[in-house]
Amino acid sequence: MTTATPTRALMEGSEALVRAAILADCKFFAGYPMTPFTEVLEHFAALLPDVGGVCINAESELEAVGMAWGAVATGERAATGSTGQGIALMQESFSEATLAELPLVIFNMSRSQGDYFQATRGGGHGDYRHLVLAPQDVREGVRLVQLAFHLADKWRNPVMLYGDYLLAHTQEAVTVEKVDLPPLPPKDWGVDGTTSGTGRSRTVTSLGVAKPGARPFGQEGKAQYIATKMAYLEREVRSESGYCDDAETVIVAFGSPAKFVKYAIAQLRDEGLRVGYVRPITLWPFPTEAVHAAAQGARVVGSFEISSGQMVDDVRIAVAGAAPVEFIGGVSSDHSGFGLGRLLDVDEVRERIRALHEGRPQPPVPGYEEFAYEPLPHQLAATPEVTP
Amino acid sequence: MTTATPTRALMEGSEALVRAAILADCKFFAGYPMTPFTEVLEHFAALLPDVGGVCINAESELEAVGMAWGAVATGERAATGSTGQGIALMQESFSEATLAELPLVIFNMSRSQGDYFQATRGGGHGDYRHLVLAPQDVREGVRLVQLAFHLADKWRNPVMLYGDYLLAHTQEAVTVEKVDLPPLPPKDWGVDGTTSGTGRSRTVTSLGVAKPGARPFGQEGKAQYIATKMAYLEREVRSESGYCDDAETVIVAFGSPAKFVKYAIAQLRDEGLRVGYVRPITLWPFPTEAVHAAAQGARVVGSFEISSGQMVDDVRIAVAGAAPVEFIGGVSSDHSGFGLGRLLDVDEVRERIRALHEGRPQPPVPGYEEFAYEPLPHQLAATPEVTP
Amino acid sequence: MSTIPLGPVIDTSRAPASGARVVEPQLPQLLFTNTHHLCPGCGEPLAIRSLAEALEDLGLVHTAICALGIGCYTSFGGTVDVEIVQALHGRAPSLATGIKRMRPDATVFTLQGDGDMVNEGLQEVLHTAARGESVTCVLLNNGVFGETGGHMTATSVIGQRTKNTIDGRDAAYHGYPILIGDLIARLEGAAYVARGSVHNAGSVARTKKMLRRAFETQRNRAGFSFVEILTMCPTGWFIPTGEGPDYLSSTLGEVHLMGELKADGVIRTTEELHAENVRKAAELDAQLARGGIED
Amino acid sequence: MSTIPLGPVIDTSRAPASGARVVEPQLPQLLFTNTHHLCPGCGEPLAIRSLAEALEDLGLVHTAICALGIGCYTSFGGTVDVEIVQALHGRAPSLATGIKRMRPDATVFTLQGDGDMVNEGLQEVLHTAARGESVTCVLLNNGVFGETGGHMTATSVIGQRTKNTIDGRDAAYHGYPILIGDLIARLEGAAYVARGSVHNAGSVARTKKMLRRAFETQRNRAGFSFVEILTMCPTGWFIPTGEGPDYLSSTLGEVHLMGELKADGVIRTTEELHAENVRKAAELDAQLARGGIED
Amino acid sequence: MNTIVRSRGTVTIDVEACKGCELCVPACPPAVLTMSTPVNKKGYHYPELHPGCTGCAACLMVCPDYCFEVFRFEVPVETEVEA
Amino acid sequence: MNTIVRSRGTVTIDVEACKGCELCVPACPPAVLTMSTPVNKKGYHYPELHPGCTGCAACLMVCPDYCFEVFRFEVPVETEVEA
Amino acid sequence: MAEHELMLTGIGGQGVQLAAQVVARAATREGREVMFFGIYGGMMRGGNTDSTVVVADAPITAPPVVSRAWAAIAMHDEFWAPIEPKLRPGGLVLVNDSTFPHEITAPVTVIRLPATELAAGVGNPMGGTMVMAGALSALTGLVSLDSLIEGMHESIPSYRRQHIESNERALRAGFDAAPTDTGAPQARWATAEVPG
Amino acid sequence: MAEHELMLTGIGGQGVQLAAQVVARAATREGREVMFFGIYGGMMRGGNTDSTVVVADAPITAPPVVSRAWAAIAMHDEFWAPIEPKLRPGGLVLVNDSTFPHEITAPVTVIRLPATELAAGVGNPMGGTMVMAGALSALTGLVSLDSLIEGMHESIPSYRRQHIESNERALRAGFDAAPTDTGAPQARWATAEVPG
Ligand SMILES: Cc1ncc(C[n+]2csc(CCOP(=O)(O)OP(=O)(O)O)c2C)c(N)n1
Ligand SMILES: Cc1ncc(C[n+]2csc(CCOP(=O)(O)OP(=O)(O)O)c2C)c(N)n1
Ligand code: SF4
Ligand code: SF4
Ligand code: SF4
Ligand code: SF4
Ligand code: SF4
Ligand code: SF4
Ligand SMILES: [Mg+2]
Ligand SMILES: [Mg+2]
Repeated sequence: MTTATPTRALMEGSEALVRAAILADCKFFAGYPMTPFTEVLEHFAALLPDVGGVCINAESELEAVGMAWGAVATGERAATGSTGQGIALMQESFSEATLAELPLVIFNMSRSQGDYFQATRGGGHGDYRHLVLAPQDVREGVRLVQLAFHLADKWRNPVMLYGDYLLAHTQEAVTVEKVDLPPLPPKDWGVDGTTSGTGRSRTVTSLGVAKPGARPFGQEGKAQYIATKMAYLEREVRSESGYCDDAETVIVAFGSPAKFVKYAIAQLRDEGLRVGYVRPITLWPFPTEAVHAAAQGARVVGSFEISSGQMVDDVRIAVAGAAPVEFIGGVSSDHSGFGLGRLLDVDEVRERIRALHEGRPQPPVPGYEEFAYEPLPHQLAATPEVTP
Repeated sequence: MTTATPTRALMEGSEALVRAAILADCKFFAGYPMTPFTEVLEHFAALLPDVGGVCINAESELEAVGMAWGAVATGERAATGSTGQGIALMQESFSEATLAELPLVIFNMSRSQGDYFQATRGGGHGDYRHLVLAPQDVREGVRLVQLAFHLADKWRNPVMLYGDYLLAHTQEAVTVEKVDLPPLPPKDWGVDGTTSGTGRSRTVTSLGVAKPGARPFGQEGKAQYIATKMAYLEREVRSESGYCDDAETVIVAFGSPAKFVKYAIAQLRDEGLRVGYVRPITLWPFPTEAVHAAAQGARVVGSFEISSGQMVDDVRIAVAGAAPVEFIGGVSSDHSGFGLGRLLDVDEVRERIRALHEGRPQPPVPGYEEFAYEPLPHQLAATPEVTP
Repeated sequence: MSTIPLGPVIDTSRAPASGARVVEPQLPQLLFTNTHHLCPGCGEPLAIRSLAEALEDLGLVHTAICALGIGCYTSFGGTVDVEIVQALHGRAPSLATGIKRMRPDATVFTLQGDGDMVNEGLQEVLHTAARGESVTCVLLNNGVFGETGGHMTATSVIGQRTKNTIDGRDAAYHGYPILIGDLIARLEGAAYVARGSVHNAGSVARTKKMLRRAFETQRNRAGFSFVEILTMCPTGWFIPTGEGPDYLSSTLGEVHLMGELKADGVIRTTEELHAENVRKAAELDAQLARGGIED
Repeated sequence: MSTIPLGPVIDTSRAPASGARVVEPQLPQLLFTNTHHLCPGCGEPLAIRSLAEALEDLGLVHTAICALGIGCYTSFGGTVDVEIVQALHGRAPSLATGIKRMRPDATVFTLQGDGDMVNEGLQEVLHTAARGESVTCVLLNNGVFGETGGHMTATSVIGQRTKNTIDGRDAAYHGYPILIGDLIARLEGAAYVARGSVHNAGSVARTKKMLRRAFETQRNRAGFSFVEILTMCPTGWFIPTGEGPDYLSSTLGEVHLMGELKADGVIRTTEELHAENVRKAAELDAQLARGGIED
Repeated sequence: MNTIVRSRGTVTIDVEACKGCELCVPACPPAVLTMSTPVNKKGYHYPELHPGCTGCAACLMVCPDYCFEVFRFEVPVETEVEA
Repeated sequence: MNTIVRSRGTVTIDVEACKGCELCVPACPPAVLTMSTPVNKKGYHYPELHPGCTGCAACLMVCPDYCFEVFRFEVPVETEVEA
Repeated sequence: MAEHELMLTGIGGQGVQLAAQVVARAATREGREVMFFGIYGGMMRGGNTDSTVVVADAPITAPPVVSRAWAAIAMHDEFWAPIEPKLRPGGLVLVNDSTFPHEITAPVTVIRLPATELAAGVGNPMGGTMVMAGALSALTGLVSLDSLIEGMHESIPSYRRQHIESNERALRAGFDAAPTDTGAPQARWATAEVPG
Repeated sequence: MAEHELMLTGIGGQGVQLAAQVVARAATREGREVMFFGIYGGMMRGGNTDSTVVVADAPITAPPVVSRAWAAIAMHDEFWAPIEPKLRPGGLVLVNDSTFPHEITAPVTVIRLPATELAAGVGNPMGGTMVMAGALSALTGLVSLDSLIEGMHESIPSYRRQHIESNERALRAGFDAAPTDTGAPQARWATAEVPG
């Protein structure tokens, strides 16, 4: 199969995402193995050379993101990626790449949904944000990967694709075909050496330093420029809603787990329960308006996440008191800690939604109680005040 | 001056914080220079050897946090620190140190308040949290440093001290004296070599791996254990409120900027305006209840931060619709980008609060308009839908 | 190797009732169990056994602290009776530094793989060595990331089979291997640097001696000590388990030369190492044929 | 050095009206201005001038891309007429890798300090060299973090004054310096490795030649090339500006030996370098005394 | 024609721990280990000992699964073996 | 007794750019540079040229602030100097 | 619900993942929507290995880990317990009688085949799962035998080409061995009236 | 408001930060609450350099960067403009006449002293800021001359010990040169009726 003539084939998510990236003209990838991201790297390594691209098995995540940074700075489409811990190591780069206005695409194949904060708030410093797209399945992943490269270039801003073990490893019959997206202006900022010695040599920088004639930001100006830019990026918000018109209970969920939620909600609707859902497709910007609208008529809003509750913060901000917000997910990984766990079962999910709808307490998360933290006696005592 | 007999002296914040750490029995520090954190490292390097401690000028932030990790694992009190970018590089460690239940103390001398997300949501992976203490001045810093070491040990959890350029460099006449804190149980988990070969050798780990006889968490169990532990840490919330009883306008602010806010509010009160404030002392856990209580009777709640608006998320969650929440801060650094900028002026701050109180739009942030982002034509066009 | 006619199968399910003494116990004192989840034919358990025995031989058992890296060997954290501080991938030498500075009397060592040490954490081990930190770093070098599926690392040699170099590592595309022991030997802070292997019994015995000398170096506070151990990874090399030892010696072993690269401040040349290896191998084989390695 | 009696002060505010030709222009083509914020007596601007001239000499001006590190030299990002991709502290070699892979015909180089390259980013430069990446890494080595106030780095030599070693770096407490050029020379992927200096005019001239050979190596796609340049940092060394050159040659220069450490695949010994340095210094001083360095 | 084979030592083999890697077989200097025909509970073939062991411990040193314990006889044991 | 000093070259000095580091002074082989008594606008002393320049460019090569431009005369210039 | 979920379960080394792959590729060839997800209990031999394949004619709404199965192939009983309650009432279970003595009590149609022996009979002792896949085709028409054979061709990596022929024989053996009078959902796909 | 804010401003190299340090240490010695913050316009010579010292008897509520000053020491007029509007009406400004020709129009008491010349007169040409600090003591009693001298001793690093004596002379010269009949807030601290 060549990428030029898309044929339909059964392939694992990682491969489909990589083929979509290549279809979007991604020419460079660098990464370091880590479950469940490893196969993304493997497929890039296998497929990029065929289209004249380069994939480097970088010696670490820091080096991977650095290489991708260099490649992006030339104006070529390029990407990197990793998983939780590796993404953590790259945070300094994501933050500064945003300041440097680099259209870097990041494949974050996470081990759970507990990396939501990491993805949407970053661990980098300062007032930066990058777009985060969270496909629910391989089919959507193929489209969102292309959108990711488009939005990165449109805004000259990093874009992260947030996937997980299920997205990476589920095989689907897919056709990797081109998504229609409008043309973008040429990248008149990319380096290639030819503008050196002309008086107008190009500079790609996160700092306020500028050549004579270029905009002399200074550090403060640059920070303000980027902060005001972020407000425009918020326009790229995307989400999907279902059954919300008359829903008494609204569930917010994203990524693969949202597929379980949607399936469970369809079953509950069959039973006649008025439940609906909002699925953020962009995690940042968060679909605040869609969630707020859905919450208006609702009795209760639930946030279902495979974590101890992170997106629920954004749900609360969006709902803004219009209805009570409850967290109905939980920490649940497979035995290896790499995949998503026992909570991801349509029956489990459905009963959690039903309990919320009926005002009953949530059933326990499978396996949870066994490992619950037991505070020690000295931890139960209040710590004295130390400030006057 | 020896640390044993506290005398009063004029000293810069960095020195006072370091002396407080040594008073709290901190025996190890490792760091890598970065403005405005550098002096914390310098003072540790100068003072720790005198008390039989060790300070290493680590070769990078990754190595600094690793060294501190090792030192903490022996059961000694130890710390590291940095500034925004360096903190970003350490995020993987902070996340895993939380899983490993390491009482690591982190001196984060930030360049602005735009690292609020970094500090409170982390860039590490997974469902971890660490306590974040934000002193408003040197005097309070001396006390909170000691509290930080105490809480770290109490909970076997990392604790971050969030300061800034002003805290680090302001000189105050201070007495670094011991804060009264209750005793803690002995650290029966620290390594020293003696339990090797006994059948009960100690293990300090973030993984679920365990020796025979020890709790066999597994990866999933460990994640659940830590997630449930975090709920207990929320008890350590601290804040200060002022003039809230009858306040129509409540301002939330933290750290050095809170001192400007408090000063400005005192002036406005003198003019008869009903304004009050809540100052989070712990950024995580955020004083949700205190803010919510203050918001109950208020017409409007403002979040004043030197950033493009990060803590405002937590304010919104806390207020939960009880009153409108407005962001009234802004990005403002000094010309170097390392310090806090022109917005930090009591007059500026006061007029922002007044505008909020009177329902007028916020005055411009000094220097802001000049560098505001101008979207390009293609950026103003909506991106087409790509998902069915 | 003598060849004697094969007699009947002997019952090996239990120890001889009498008339025999144990020469080697099934497990060293510092191993809880022989159950582990490493692959058939993996070399790492052999290196770990030698490590445990070296500590026992020197009477350092109750002083040992291990800063453990992330790789297949990580699972031994639950089965060795040694205090463990689990490091993040690549970071063990810094942890060891912090531990040693606070516990100067302990025997502090790292246990890392080539992916952990030479890829992700190259900088850590070099800085720790340059600093002359009084710790011992132990590297299990199989030239692959075993744990994640057998990808090439910075030590994979030209021509080596790995998951992403099924036809062998190609210098033009992938670059050249780093001979980490040789680099570390050049740092003034490094006092003892050796490279062992576990591809046959003689190498195992030599490796154990190297580990002993490294721990002695640490005990004498003479500086940084380093032992690299070449280990088989049939899974990551995509070969049958039985071919592991030969594959090791003909690929990794030809480039990462076994021997004491630096001892008492003197760096050995390649020629010296080669000659010694030939001599030692013959000597040890002869000893084994005679009935066992003489200590 | 001849001593001639001092005559009257000559007007040097403008060029001679006639009868003279420019031997050396005030600024090389690739520098926009001579205004910069580096300290009096800093050696970094000298190294940067040589770099610019080397590119001009080889006709590589319109091919140059610089991946710039973070240190005092960073401010030159605004004053050199070279395409710049600003790197994070320590990360320039990886950026250069990504750039070169996408723009194989460009002349891609890094400009880094010792703090940037040998502390924060040690791993990056070593891996890039081992990979044999066809880029040139340029190190400005002053043995301190100049930018943050003059603290010791991984290259500071024993006895060197820095902010945190005012009485000189002490091996027992701070460890030993890393001779980065020497390490890189040992990596097979490194084709050309040299160490220059800017403590006097002769060294400046030699350094420029090294930079030329490095860029030639890149042009010939012969592998990784590396030039380390020792530069004065009177501020970080806490000495008067005028003492910088002597302090450099008597401290840093005695340990980080100047010379071509590896060329055409051959590694030079310390003795060879020493002998060459003595010979070259005498030769260049003689040339200068005669009226200028012959190219 | 039969030979007398002297065994100076012997071993125990934890066959259930064995993963059938076959490293011990070529490691044995007198070549008195062979792989079994039956498999253990995990499905692996495991080594079997024949007379002639010297107690040299080479098998133990190369076994990744710590299956061996090595003994030396006070008095060597002799076995008559078909050549 | 006066000497005739031959100048084969000369330089221009951008004194306002000078930061007074004094690196050029010992670098000059014929030692014809000395530091000024007055200071420039930034408050620094700067070098002054005396007869005898050879146009060797050593000063330019060691000046961190790019203050020099170096010329060579077609015909050397001679100055009479008090010894 | 026109989504057909097939679960396959066994222990490591039995070829469960390969069989799932073959069915999934066969369905892909027939133009169906297909989703396939495998779960392994670790790298070691003898661990559990499960797989689910969902086949439909419209975009699949089921998530990758399904909690209800329309049909199952049961190769070993060691890890069977959690699977049984997931069977839809009236569903179909194909049991490898050779390695699965356990009795199934769920209200489903159970077809027992001596798959390992049948496979051995065609010279492919490891081909039990292929036999089962062939039988599934015959019993349900979820995919055709031809598609299975082609799907198997695609699924075998180049360095294992030698197994292709014997696998084909196993698929055919299973197809032929499937009983024709079971009351099981025999109907061909296009007209399927399958439960759930 | 019993917090006394002193601003010092000049250009790099004039010793502004040292003078602020000396005043702050003097006040610390007298048991006051003290807060001191310096701002430099970069490392280069000739950049602006400001400092604020706040002295009080109770914990200081003012933030480190104050927007109102009770008194100021003005060493150079280049970066003076933003300081002038911050003076509290009725406040006090000590101007170094030698380097500050600019006229001050704010409603404050302005005392002009030829500080550089006075300093040169006592053999300390760089000691202008010390002269001003001495004069401040005489004029306001914010800190005593003795405390200033001790504060100066503490502020000089060991390798600069040679400057101690001449600095002391400059402090005394300023103290003596301050006019005694200015209408400025002369009162001693304990009884201070200072504006604001
Ligand atoms: C920061 C980070 N990146 C990647 C990984 C994933 N990872 C786990 S083990 C491993 C490879 C280990 O290789 P090595 O140290 O050689 O050990 P081996 O498995 O070969 O024994 C990798 C890349 C990780 N745990 N952390
Ligand atoms: C991750 C990170 N850590 C620390 C710093 C702070 N920092 C900026 S420059 C510098 C030192 C630079 O030293 P060097 O590269 O030797 O350059 P020099 O200033 O000596 O020219 C440091 C530590 C940073 N920018 N980023
Ligand atoms: S993958 Fe390699 S290193 Fe890991 S356990 Fe298997 S054989 Fe050993
Ligand atoms: S600090 Fe050192 S390196 Fe930096 S500009 Fe000053 S002299 Fe140069
Ligand atoms: S002890 Fe030696 S001789 Fe005996 S079985 Fe083992 S390897 Fe063979
Ligand atoms: S070496 Fe050990 S595991 Fe391998 S076959 Fe022999 S006994 Fe079994
Ligand atoms: S060109 Fe040569 S001789 Fe002339 S001033 Fe400069 S250094 Fe001296
Ligand atoms: S070298 Fe340059 S900056 Fe230094 S004194 Fe001479 S002219 Fe001035
Ligand atoms: Mg390995
Ligand atoms: Mg430097």
